[in-house]
Amino acid sequence: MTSITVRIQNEPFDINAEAETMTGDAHANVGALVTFTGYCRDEDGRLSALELDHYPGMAEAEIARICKEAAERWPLDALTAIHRHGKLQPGAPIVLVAASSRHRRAAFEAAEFVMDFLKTRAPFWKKEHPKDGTPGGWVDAKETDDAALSRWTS
Amino acid sequence: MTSITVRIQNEPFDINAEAETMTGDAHANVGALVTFTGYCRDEDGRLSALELDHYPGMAEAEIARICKEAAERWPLDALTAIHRHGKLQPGAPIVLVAASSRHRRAAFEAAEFVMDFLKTRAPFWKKEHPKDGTPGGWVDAKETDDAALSRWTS
Amino acid sequence: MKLVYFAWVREQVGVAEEEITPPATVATIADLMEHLGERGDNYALFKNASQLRAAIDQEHVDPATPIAGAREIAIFPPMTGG
Amino acid sequence: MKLVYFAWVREQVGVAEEEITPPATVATIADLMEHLGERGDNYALFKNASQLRAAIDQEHVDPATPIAGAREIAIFPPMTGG
Repeated sequence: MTSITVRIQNEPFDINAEAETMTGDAHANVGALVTFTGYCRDEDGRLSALELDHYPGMAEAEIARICKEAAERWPLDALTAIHRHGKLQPGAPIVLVAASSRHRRAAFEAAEFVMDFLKTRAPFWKKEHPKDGTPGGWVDAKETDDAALSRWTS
Repeated sequence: MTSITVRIQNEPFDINAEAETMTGDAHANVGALVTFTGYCRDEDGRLSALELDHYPGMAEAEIARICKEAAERWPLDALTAIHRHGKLQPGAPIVLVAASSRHRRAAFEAAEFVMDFLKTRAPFWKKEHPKDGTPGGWVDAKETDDAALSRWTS
Repeated sequence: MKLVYFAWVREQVGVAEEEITPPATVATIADLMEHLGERGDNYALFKNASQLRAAIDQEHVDPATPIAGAREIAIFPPMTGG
Repeated sequence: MKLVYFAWVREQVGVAEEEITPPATVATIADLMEHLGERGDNYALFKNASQLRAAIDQEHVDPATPIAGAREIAIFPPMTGG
């Protein structure tokens, strides 16, 4: 039974702290931990901040559904997903996915699967705030993100 | 130009500390960080310790060669690999690979590539120390580790 | 039923949520989008429904999904989190 | 030239490293393994060379690689790190 943790928060997260709850003495059957952290890019110096709008309630529920699906596809010990919302500075961490398993392949694949689905199904929307004071705008969804899903269904 | 860091050490490592040198303000073009940590399993409670023999000099050189190959295949900002040696307890971290990039796919693939090659090409050998005091023995190489390499060459 | 909007859908409509009672002929999400598109300038975006996504009671649904029994319907652009 | 051994190769031979001067007929890694296999009980493992791996001057090599000019040759089992 995979232990699933999902949190939606404005505060930063701590990779070590999450790793510690998933590994160590009490998890001595765990041989592999894969973490993915997504960061706010400055888009070649253009941005002063990125604002993340989200749908409270559904954000947690949808990410939990994605994690549950991953836990059914791979033999995981634990799976954690944390997504921040609000206004974030360039260089700030936005999202963390951590997967632990007996073997490395399952941990790698599950973490990438969660990220691929989270990108197109978790109800978050990014708005850019340019450095030059212009209004900026909402980020368009990427076709490459839709394409990334095809590898999990074919 | 990818910044490559390789360390062979007996001491534990710190995922946050490595992540911090690869991300943040000074790396605002980085959108993705993938870390892999390999842990010492207790093999269903059977082991009291795992001992890692290694070939000093070649261990660093070979892992650096693998990292350089990964940096040629994927557009990475930085790539770090740390491998411990000596006697380790169940639950202890053994190896860390961290890859940062503009986009997530490159970071995921590079980290998994380094681990797959490190498993079969880095000069380390594991010896098991059982809890029951019997002599234990050297771990056999796994065919699944050889098989894992085929996806990077086909 | 309660409608909730996010991102530029919320900005263009001008409210984050509102209560509506659509006519009985509005049976699906696609019907609802068309109905909203007729409500005036702030709702013009609903005429281009292919650019929009919807959720009923916090689960993704497609345009053909019936809205009967829905407590909360969310309408928003394609997602860009992660 | 200097030979270095690791893991159970080191344990069976009984030393971590040694200096040898092989005869001129020993041209390749495969020749070297065969030569070592004739040195007595502790070296019996070299008769089953397919279970062994080798490196010259800290780089992996295959059995057909010439050993001329090598400063340090390492012989060890398949690796099990990571």
